[in-house]
Amino acid sequence: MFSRILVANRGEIALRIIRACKELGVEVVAVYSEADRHAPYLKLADYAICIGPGPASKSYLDISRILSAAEVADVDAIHPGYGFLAENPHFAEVCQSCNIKFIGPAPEATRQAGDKLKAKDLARRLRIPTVPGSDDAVPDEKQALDVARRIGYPVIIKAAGGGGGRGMRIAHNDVSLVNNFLAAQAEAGAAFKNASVYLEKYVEKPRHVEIQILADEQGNLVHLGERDCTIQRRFQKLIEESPSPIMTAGLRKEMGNAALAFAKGAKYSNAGTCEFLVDERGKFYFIEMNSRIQVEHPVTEMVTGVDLVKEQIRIAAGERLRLRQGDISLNGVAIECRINAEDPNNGFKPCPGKITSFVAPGGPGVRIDTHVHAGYVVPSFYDSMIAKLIVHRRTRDEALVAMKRALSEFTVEGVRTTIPLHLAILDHTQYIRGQVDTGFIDTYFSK
Amino acid sequence: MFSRILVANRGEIALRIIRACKELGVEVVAVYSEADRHAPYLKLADYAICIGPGPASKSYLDISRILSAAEVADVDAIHPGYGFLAENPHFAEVCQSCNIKFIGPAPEATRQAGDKLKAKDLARRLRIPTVPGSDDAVPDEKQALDVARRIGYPVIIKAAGGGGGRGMRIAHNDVSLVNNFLAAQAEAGAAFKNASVYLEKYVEKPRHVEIQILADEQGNLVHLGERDCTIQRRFQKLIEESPSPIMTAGLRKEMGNAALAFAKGAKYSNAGTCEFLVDERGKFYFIEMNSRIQVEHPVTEMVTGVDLVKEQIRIAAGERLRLRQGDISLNGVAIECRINAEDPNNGFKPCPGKITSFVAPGGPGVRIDTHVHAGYVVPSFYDSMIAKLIVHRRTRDEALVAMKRALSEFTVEGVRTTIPLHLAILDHTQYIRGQVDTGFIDTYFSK
Amino acid sequence: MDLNEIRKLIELMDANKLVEFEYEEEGRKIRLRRWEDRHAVAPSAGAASAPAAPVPVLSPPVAGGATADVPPPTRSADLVDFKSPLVGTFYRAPKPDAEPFVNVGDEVSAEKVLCIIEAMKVMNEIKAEMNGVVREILVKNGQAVEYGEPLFLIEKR
Amino acid sequence: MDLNEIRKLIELMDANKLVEFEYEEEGRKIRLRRWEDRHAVAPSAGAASAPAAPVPVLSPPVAGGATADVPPPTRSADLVDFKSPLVGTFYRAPKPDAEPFVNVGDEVSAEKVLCIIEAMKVMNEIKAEMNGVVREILVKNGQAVEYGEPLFLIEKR
Repeated sequence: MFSRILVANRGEIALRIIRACKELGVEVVAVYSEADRHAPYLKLADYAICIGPGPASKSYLDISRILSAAEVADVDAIHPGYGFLAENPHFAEVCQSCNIKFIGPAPEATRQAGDKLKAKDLARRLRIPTVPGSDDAVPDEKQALDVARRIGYPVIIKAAGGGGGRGMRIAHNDVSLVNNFLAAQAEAGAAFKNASVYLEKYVEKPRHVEIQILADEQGNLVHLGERDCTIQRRFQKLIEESPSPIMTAGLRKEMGNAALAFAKGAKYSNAGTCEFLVDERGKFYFIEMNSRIQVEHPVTEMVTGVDLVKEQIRIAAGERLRLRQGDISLNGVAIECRINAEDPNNGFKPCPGKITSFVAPGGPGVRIDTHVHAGYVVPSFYDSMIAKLIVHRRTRDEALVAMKRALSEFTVEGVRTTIPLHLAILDHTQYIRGQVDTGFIDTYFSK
Repeated sequence: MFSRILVANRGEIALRIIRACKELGVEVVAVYSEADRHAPYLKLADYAICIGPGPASKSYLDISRILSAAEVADVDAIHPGYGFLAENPHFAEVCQSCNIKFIGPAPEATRQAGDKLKAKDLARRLRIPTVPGSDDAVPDEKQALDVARRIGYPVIIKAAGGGGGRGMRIAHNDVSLVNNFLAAQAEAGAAFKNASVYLEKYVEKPRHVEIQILADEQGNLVHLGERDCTIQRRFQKLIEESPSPIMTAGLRKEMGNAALAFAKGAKYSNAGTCEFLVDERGKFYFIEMNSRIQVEHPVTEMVTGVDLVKEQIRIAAGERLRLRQGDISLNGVAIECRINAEDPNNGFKPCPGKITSFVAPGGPGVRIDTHVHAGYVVPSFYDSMIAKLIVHRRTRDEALVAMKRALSEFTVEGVRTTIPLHLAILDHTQYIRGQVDTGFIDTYFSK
Repeated sequence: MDLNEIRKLIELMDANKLVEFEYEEEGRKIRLRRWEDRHAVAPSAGAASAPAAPVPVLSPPVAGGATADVPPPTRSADLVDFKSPLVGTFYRAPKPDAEPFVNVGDEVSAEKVLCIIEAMKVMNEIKAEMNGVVREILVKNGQAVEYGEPLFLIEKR
Repeated sequence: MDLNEIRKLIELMDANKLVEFEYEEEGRKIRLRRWEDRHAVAPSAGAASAPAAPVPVLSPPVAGGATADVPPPTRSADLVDFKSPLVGTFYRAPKPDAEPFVNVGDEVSAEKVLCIIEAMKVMNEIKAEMNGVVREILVKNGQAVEYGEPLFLIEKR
């Protein structure tokens, strides 16, 4: 096991990793920007080092500052958390070259998993279902029509250089395809300096379902079932649950095996997540693999009883997985709500500022992961998540009422939060019935 | 199911019951004394009624004030929590006569379970092992010697009118028995106006282990395994865990069956706990049955996944137990630390006052039951417990480190707490090894 | 006038034990003064300070009449709230059709019964325990009242 | 006059024990005063204000020299902390046996190198970027320093 780990992150995930290190008996070094100088979790680390000013580009995203801190603190490993440098293979390489273990997959695996086209190509070779499409850039509208006729309408036109939902257009027939194709090319050229666009079958009313895997460096792999992350607002997850309300034992096995096959094919180790779309008929399509711990990992921890962050550290330290696939079962239902300091009545604008009152819920079946407290000032530099509220109950119905009561006792004053939005979602019949798709929020909660 | 329940209690257990009601979709009425006027959980109840001034005798212990509030609020049931009126059979009778369901056992069962001599007598008739003794008052030293020779030394001499450890003397041989017997009689006469004393075998280095049971009003019973509450300071529990470190499957079955037999014999319904002493060789002795929900119930909830307070309400509403004995298994290890506003450096004197900062721990495997927050004023009228910190992990070793890290991130300012004492206990080799008896705290932590 | 700003100012005053606040800028002026506590009570009394946790004070089944805990600003120092010593149901008269024990303007003496509070089927006669004049009756006949709830406004003599 | 607004103000006053409220803006003026209760409670002794989160600032492997983030009270306004722009290891000289770049009492100009911060095996020369005199050297040679840590006390010219 490592003797000292540096946490190259901030906020709740920094605290989460500090907790894991403490439970493993490993010393932990926190780094912080000037904007996080008063963050309470810094007191829990064995050492805390200021690495730069507030803007992430000069602190949490600055590889040389982080590695310099790691050298000064003489750590033997770095945990990157999520976001910032977590999926930057160059960072992993620099760690390697400094003889510091990067807690995550090898850089090559991250490259393989993280590049959408490469990942899709590998998945196809492994006979894992992917969304049918052009596979490569489509040069002109004639070839676009050929592809569309082959895969069938509706199709989605995506910019190769785009991301996060930008520059996507949907076509339902030949006429709209030609129009949208040309417009998309022009737009992509202007926005991303790269006019390449490609076509994919548009999966209608899909759910977003992902499979958590753990793989050690000796080639042993397990999957830990799924998380359903269908409740999203502009590609940002709001609520996650495990198991998925649409899951069957058979589908879980199929998707789990697909995820394991992909991870094996990508020579993947450590914790990772394969993302899939699942259509209305239960057909699933591999999208990509996230090579990091995810924000929503606690729901998997609750239903499996496995501490994913501790497992990440053990794996990076060279330990063999102590879990076999047969050891893993999903008990009960866990749901997570991301509480953001945002104003739901004002276009979900981030709402930094001082939290004057903070009373978190508790009691049976409630887990809370938060780095804030009364008096904490939410900095304006970083993302707006201030807490993750997780409930774990025997059934989905019980989990839903437990989440409602927990949200309703959650008091945050001084900044506006997404708590009222979560309460509204939990009251929505479609959500209660588990009958949602990724367009749910836009359909019912956009004003 | 009931439509409206009154919670005849305060503090964390009032909040616990309010949470259960909310999750069951039952309206809930809180009552409060003037000293609790600003208690934050009152806001979570559907209604809150002030019933009297601060002293419990004029509010939470005043049957007529509570029932008057119940009538004014038109409730159909009352949950008594623990302490106050929870084990007062007269209160249960008055509820009955007002056509309000008392959430707990029938008054006759409480009388049978709560009276130590009656309970012991019933246990003997049911062939449940009890601590051997004189069964009745011993009039003179000659008969005392007869009893002592029959049950074997060491013996303990107890005042029939005493309680809470007062007036007890231990004798290891005939000489010390005669001396102590006469002294005990004189002392008892002076202190309790009742010179009657009785003899019991002195169980050396015992552990305190209790079995949680649930019984419905149709005569179905299950037990939910044990809680080990050996870590006590002057008969006050400090740390509880489940399973007990000394438990074996065979012993659990034996003790579980003994508890079920007693509950059946006492015509007991609702949640209850049979308390036992377990000696160094694993022999157990029934002591008494507590006819209420207990402070330490969360550890059982964590390892069994059963919500005991919701079950209490369902049972009182006439529902049949949905659990069979075979459904119940203990998963992992749960430990609870009671965080009291007391000064461990000043004889554990209660430390009421304003909590200026309160940052509770969180993260994986941590549950917190508390009614306080930053700015809360701990009143001087009631007991000093401000929070229960519960951890649940796969193994006892993991639970111990998780508890340590949770305690070490727990920040309470403005009042002194027992957190440092808990941390010291968790560092003690005997405790870590699970090799303790009820004298542990007095032996190692009394100054 | 921004009520939110004022609310924040009050929070600030409360958190920092300010009793007075005055601010003037470009023709805009604000002045706040808080109630100054003068009479000492054991500091441990829970009711002492605490964040303004709004206390729900409601007897649910009965539509609560104006609880009137804001006394009129002009009220003299001799006007006192006569508070309920019990939880229960308030009755102004001994029987449904009988005359009320007291009306506004009545003089009362220490032994004078003001009302009945029914608690657990017991009719408790509540005496004035002071000499004075009834100036206001703050709850309605048949209304549920909680402990400490003001029932009458009495001008002491 | 907006009665609703006034009602809200009164509620606010009541909930927060305000006894006086005055507000003036653009010729509009409002003043409210409540009855002052005298049977009151003493303010609790608890310290006001927010919890101060102490920041652990430590470079672990090196026994940290006085970080001196509290400047002496007598210090003149021209004395400035020269802070580290990087995390790394502080060196006073270009080579182990070489003369230090600066000593206490030295005059420095904007382009004058004060020290080296080694970060990721790179030796970064740190320039004074001001004219002045070195009054104190706050860290030891070879010591780990964090971003923003004061390295020198310089009297500006």
